[in-house]
Amino acid sequence: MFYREAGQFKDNYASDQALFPIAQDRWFVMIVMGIAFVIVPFYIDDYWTNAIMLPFLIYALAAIGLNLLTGYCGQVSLGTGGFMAVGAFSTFKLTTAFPELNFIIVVLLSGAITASVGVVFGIPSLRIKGFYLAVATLAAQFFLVWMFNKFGWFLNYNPTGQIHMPPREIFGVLITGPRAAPEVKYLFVLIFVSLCALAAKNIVRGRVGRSWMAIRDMDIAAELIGIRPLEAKLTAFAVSSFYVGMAGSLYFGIWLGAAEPIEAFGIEQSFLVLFMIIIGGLGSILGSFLGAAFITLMPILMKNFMVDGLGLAVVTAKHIEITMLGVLILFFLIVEPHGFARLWQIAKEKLRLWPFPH
Amino acid sequence: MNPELLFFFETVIGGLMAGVMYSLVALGFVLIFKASGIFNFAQGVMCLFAALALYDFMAPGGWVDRWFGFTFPVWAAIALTIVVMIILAWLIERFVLQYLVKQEPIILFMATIGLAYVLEGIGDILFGSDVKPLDVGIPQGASDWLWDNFNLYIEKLEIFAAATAAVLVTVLAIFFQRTRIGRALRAVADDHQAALSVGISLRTIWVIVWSVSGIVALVAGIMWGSKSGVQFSLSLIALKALPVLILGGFTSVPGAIVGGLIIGVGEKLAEVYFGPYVGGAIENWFAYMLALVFLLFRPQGLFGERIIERV
Amino acid sequence: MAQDKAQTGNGALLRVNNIEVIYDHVILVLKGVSLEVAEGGVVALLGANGAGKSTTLKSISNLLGAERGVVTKGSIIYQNESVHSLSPNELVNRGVVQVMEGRHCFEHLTVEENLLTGAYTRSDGRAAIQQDLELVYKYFPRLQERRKSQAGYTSGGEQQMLSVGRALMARPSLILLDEPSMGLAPQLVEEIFDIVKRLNENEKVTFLLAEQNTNMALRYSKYGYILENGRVVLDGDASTLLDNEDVKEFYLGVSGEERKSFRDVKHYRRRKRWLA
Amino acid sequence: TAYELVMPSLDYRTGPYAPNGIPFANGYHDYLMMLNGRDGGIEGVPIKLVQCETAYNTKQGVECYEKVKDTAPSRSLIVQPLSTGITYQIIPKASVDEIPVHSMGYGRTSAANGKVFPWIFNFPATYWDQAAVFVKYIGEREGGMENLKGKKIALVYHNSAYGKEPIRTLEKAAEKFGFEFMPLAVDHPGQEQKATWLQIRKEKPDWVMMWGWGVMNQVAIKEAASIRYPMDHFLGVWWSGSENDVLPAGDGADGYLSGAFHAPGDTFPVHDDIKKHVYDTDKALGERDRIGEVLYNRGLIAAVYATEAIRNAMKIHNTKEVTPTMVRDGMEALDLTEDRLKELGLPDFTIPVKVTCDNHAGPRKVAIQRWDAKAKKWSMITDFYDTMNDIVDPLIEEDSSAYAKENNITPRDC
Amino acid sequence: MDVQRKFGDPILEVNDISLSFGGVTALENVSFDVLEGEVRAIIGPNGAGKSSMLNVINGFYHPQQGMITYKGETRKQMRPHHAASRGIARTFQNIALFKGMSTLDNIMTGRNTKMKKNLFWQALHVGPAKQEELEHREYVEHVIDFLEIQAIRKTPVGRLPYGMQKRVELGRALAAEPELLLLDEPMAGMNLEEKEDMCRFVLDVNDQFGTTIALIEHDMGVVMDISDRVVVLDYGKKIADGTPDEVRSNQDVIEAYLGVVQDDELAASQNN
Ligand SMILES: Nc1ncnc2c1ncn2[C@@H]1O[C@H](COP(=O)(O)OP(=O)(O)OP(=O)(O)O)[C@@H](O)[C@H]1O
Ligand SMILES: Nc1ncnc2c1ncn2[C@@H]1O[C@H](COP(=O)(O)OP(=O)(O)OP(=O)(O)O)[C@@H](O)[C@H]1O
Ligand SMILES: [Mg+2]
Ligand SMILES: [Mg+2]
Repeated sequence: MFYREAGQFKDNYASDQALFPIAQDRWFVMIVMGIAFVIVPFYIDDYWTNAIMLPFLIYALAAIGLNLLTGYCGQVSLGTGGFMAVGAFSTFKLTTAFPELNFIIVVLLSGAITASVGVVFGIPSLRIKGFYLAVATLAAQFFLVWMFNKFGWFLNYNPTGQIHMPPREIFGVLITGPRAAPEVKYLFVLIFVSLCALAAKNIVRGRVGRSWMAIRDMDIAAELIGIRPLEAKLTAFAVSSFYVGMAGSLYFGIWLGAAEPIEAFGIEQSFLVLFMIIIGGLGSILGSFLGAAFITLMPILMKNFMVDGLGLAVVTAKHIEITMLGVLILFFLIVEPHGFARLWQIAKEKLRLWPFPH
Repeated sequence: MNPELLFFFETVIGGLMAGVMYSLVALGFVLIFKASGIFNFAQGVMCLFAALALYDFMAPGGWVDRWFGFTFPVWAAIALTIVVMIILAWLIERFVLQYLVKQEPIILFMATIGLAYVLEGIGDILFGSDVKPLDVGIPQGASDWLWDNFNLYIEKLEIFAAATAAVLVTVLAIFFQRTRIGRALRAVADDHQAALSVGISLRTIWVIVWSVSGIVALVAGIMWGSKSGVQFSLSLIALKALPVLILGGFTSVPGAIVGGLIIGVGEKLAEVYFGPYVGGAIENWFAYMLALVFLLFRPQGLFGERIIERV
Repeated sequence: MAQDKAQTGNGALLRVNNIEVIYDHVILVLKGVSLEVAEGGVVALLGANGAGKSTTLKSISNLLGAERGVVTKGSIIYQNESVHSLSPNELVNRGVVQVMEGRHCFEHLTVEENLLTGAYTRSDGRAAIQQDLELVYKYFPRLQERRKSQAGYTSGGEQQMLSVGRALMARPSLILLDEPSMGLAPQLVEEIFDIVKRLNENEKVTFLLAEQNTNMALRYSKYGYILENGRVVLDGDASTLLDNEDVKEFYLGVSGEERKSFRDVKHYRRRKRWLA
Repeated sequence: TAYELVMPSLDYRTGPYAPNGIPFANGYHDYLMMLNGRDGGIEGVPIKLVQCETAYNTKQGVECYEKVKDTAPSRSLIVQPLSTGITYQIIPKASVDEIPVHSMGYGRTSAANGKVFPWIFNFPATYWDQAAVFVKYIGEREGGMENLKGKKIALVYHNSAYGKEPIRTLEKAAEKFGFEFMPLAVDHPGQEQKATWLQIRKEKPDWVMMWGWGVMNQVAIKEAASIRYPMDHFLGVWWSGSENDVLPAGDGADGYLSGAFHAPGDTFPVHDDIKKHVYDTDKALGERDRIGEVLYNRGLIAAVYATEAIRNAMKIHNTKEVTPTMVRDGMEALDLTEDRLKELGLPDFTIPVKVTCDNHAGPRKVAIQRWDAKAKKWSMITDFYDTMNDIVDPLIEEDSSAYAKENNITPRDC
Repeated sequence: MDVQRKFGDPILEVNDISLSFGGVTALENVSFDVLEGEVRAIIGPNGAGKSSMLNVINGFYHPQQGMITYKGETRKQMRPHHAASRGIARTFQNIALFKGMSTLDNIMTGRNTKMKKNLFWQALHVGPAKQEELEHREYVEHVIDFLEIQAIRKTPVGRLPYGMQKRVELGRALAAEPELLLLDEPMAGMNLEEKEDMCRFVLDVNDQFGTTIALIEHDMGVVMDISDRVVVLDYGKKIADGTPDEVRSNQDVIEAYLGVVQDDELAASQNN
């Protein structure tokens, strides 16, 4: 009823292949973007930026990256933390070595460097599959983090093994460091993430995306109909790592400002991003956002609700929060194993039929 | 003995022993994977949970003590913990697995992560997060006999763990390969729906394997708990078991042991002989790299079932 | 429709009353299907692709849950008892076994282990099981040759034999056969239906079979239902159906007198449908 | 409504390091609650303790910091990040937000330089001081610094920023005194240290130092006992010297040494006040029999420093409604004399502390305590040692000026 | 057969192929050829090695012995994607569609080898990449029209009934504009009506595009009607090769495969 497609005719393939072929979707997205770009910046403060919006957006970017690899190409990776570290350390080395370099270029270059590292660690995927591959990618995770932690060069010989983001401007506006205005950081990340999401969407609906999905769904058949597994898997690793690397770059450069390899890019990070895409929906860009929102916001909301709202002791609240997070994950998996994105889709289908059940 | 050679031996034996300790954890993974195709991420937390429960039954100040004013002797506490693990398995089946029949492996994997959170939270709420020194009477410290006679340093606890692991593996391997239930377990791992269609009750099977792996988790929890006290970090040993798991093969009980031995020896030798040149602390990634190298030659692990590729 | 034409009095072993099935919350697939299977009967379930045959069988054996399908309406009565809420294994224990479409074998188990797994619910001793194993091997000698191979590596037809053989190992009283002849060589198709006939006559096993090979199916069964678009559109004794003009034209390919060559079909036939 | 003094506490009562985080947080909490109960707060102004759980995780720490920093009515007067990682994170932000941070005995060592880090405090001592004191102590035990020559000293460290802190100092000291320095990293969480201790067994270092945290401490002490390493040659940093660390090793841990800048035990008058005003009134979060544990007392002394700074601020600015900026002034004017400690119910609990504008690390003195496994008790066995200024000071200077340069900070005049 | 059909030179020759897995011999010294433009059937009992033969032809299995000549090029084995890019497409016995994708996307993958625009352009999705995408979409729509599956264009294939999936699979193979099309039991699990449709598609592809077809099928009616020549395998060996009529009357074939000729359909088609 509300969500009616009837009457929306498409008279050429181009419009059928548009990003949001249905008008309601288009409107919805435009409204969301409008709010995000125009309204939010006026209201956002330090807390909302640093505790909520930046982590959400940056994790969403990482989740898109991992989703390209895992959700679209079917290669489960637990090396996300390590690849984010590559992005972060590239950013650190690049900005300190070339202070004049535009930060946008720094982020892109960090992505590119991560992509090349990703390709190297993607090579085993040609032979190793499924959970074997997942566990094997932990080799990348542990090795990369160890390497950054170990060799002074990566840390500019800082004796304590921490890296710091020096303050940088783009077009005369301070963008990194503690003095950068929250709305500036937010908008910068928002623009970046939106463009990346759009590019990701474009990739997955084109030839490359289809060959990834083919590999995911049945790699042998894909090979037999002429998709080169080598090419498909390695591009997936490259593109995915590119995204994850950029996320790592923003994560360090804009959000945290300082990072220690083992703590900031540990294996928890890898798992966190993996949760996001599974809960959000494998093989869905929208799902990456929903998953990131759930995993980053849910604990905070629960905590604030329990501590500020119910007045529970902090520690009790934390224990309940952990338990509840687990329960919610299980609950949503049982309700819809294919994540929020699928839930959203079902909701749309129901809306389309409403008020009839079928 | 030549001190260099002695050191080499010690490292190798130390590695073997450490490997056995990893194997104990890996074994729990293998059981569940083999029997249901689920990569049970909660295994580490299950070890912790079992050890916490065990401690609570035995130690002064626990729930039992507070409510009833007495504590159980070790054997009774172990028996009771086994009962707890079986109940836990039942609950897991009842509230989670039942609804996830025929889902993709990664979804099931995610579910076990959710489970890990729940267990962690509940464990914290129930038992608190202090370090709890666990003593079930397993001998501790270096073996004096070996020390005095051969100048060899081997932990008694680890010798004990190795013996336990050997027994466990033998029993489990026979169980899987030879019994009717064992066959059914493997069938379930292959195809949930087809298993249902021949009358295998997934629910019973799942309760059985999760119970068994709960018991294995208890064994691992006892060993690791005796070694480093019962505390949250215990759940992180799962990460040490993963390379063992892929090297041995997800589906092989003996693989868990052999994998453990190889990883244990490999990482210790690397750390001791190669580590100093690159700054040390290479054990962790080295274990994974080692497993990775083996996998490149055998993508299903040393003893894993061949991955069937057909059209 | 089914009720008034009940085949053999009131001795219906299985009665499906007006069931509705929905997949994935939104896809309505069965829109009120009723059918009845008499004790000792052989009933054929016919219909085009996607008519809902497999879905019907799966709702009887309760295997729908695994595909996120649910029976939302109607009832399923087996031996005068509602089995709607029983788990699949309880059904197997009561003698209802389904052979699923598309050869669901246990890939990593050997052929013989697959067969033995079929006897999982039985408790009448090793000897009896061994005997049945021999019997299955007698029916399908090819399986005996390949008994030590992993099922995942056997050919399509071998897997098909295996899943039929596996069902037989359970010694069921009602077998739900979903496209048993698919992918089998002609003489084996014959063999399969022979087995159906023999088991039905000698061991009083009841069959409900979904088949595309209409001709065969109707020749070996006593009663038939034709499903279209999730509804039963026609049912009757096998012989009556065989004589029905529409059935002849659309399912048997005999228009007028004789069968046409596939090569001579020069246009896609606009099918006549009983129900849209 | 009445003015309240907002004092956040970023605790970690969950996660792998909870066993250490809990007693510290309890000590901090209990002292403040005691003040509220006994004196109605500081100079009659009640304290509002804002707890936030970080699980020792940097990202959650950032969220916590942002959440608590503007708590009404006074804003956060002083933040205890309670983790080296979180401290590093907060240093630049707090400097912009103008909120004093006290990373007591952890965090960034070069924050000792108040000229570059006006908002960050790390008194009474830094890791580099601790390392220097260890070297001094060893020298003393060896019968003179000159005897260090040719000795072999190992460092078993947590492979993180925290664990790596002492390396530079020890390297410098090794250069100066001619001992052989042997760093051995242990990865988080540190349950398996076989390789490390086999190496120690083989290399037989004369002394072993440890910068560990969490389960790593317990395992290391057990392993050391197993390889029969003499416990009185095994020295842990002050974060490796709590009851939690030694108890699991049982008798094997007897004689183990660790650094400390305050006394253990619950025998001080302040503890009685706490029992009376907090435990008897059911305001406590912990258990009564754990009062006086090493980490509990550490939390307590942190609270003492913070509240004294606030009291100072009130005095200096002559107002009860202090702001973070005023508290910073109070910190920089902190002078906790022996007499004052006695007044506070902490006689001989620790050494006097004097903080100044350019010295944010205070006295920089460390004592050594020893574990008695029979009595299950820690006891101080030495006086407080001075740091080695000739080694540590240049390092602080170097590191802080590098930071200043990187972040375009002009050091202020003091 | 009313019209005399004309065939070109052999597009494919397999020579003396032997293939075994451990102890199991799947193929033993099999040789035959496929002429350009013909419909070539491969039949034989279950487990005879038919599917294995197709797997050898498009490079999934590597025979221990023997040579394959395709379009004049002789090699011991093919690489699967090489085979695909040289114009060999196929369908599979156990449907091998990409379950998570829609019908349209599945068929679009068939055109993968023909699409060239690089990742960068695709990420932007403007200009050449979009152009290319639309061109191929148009071709795919032809295929969809041809197979009459317009209605399920956007449905995920996992939800489709068996018969439809087979059709989509054929569509995917056709989208590659193959010169040689290998079909593994395309009509299994279909009812008569659908088989007729499928035969029609096969013959039309053969007529309209001149695509050479090699097909495995157990339905003798279909095989006898639409194929030009038939190879019969049994236990990995070739036991007969010839026109349908020759094969049908071959005693070996009757014994090994057809059984006693009693099948109605067969009888019926003989009457024809
Ligand atoms: N898991 C599922 N999810 C969604 N829809 C499904 C699912 N399984 C089947 N369907 C739909 O249900 C309808 C009936 O399918 P069913 O498999 O019962 O048909 P069938 O008669 O057995 O066909 P066939 O002869 O091809 O096997 C089809 O339209 C199909 O698209
Ligand atoms: N990868 C493999 N590993 C082991 N054995 C195999 C493999 N592939 C095929 N086989 C065996 O080779 C023989 C031929 O198999 P193939 O699939 O070619 O038979 P087919 O003629 O297609 O039979 P069907 O008509 O039943 O599909 C079978 O016995 C099969 O079990
Ligand atoms: Mg069907
Ligand atoms: Mg075949």
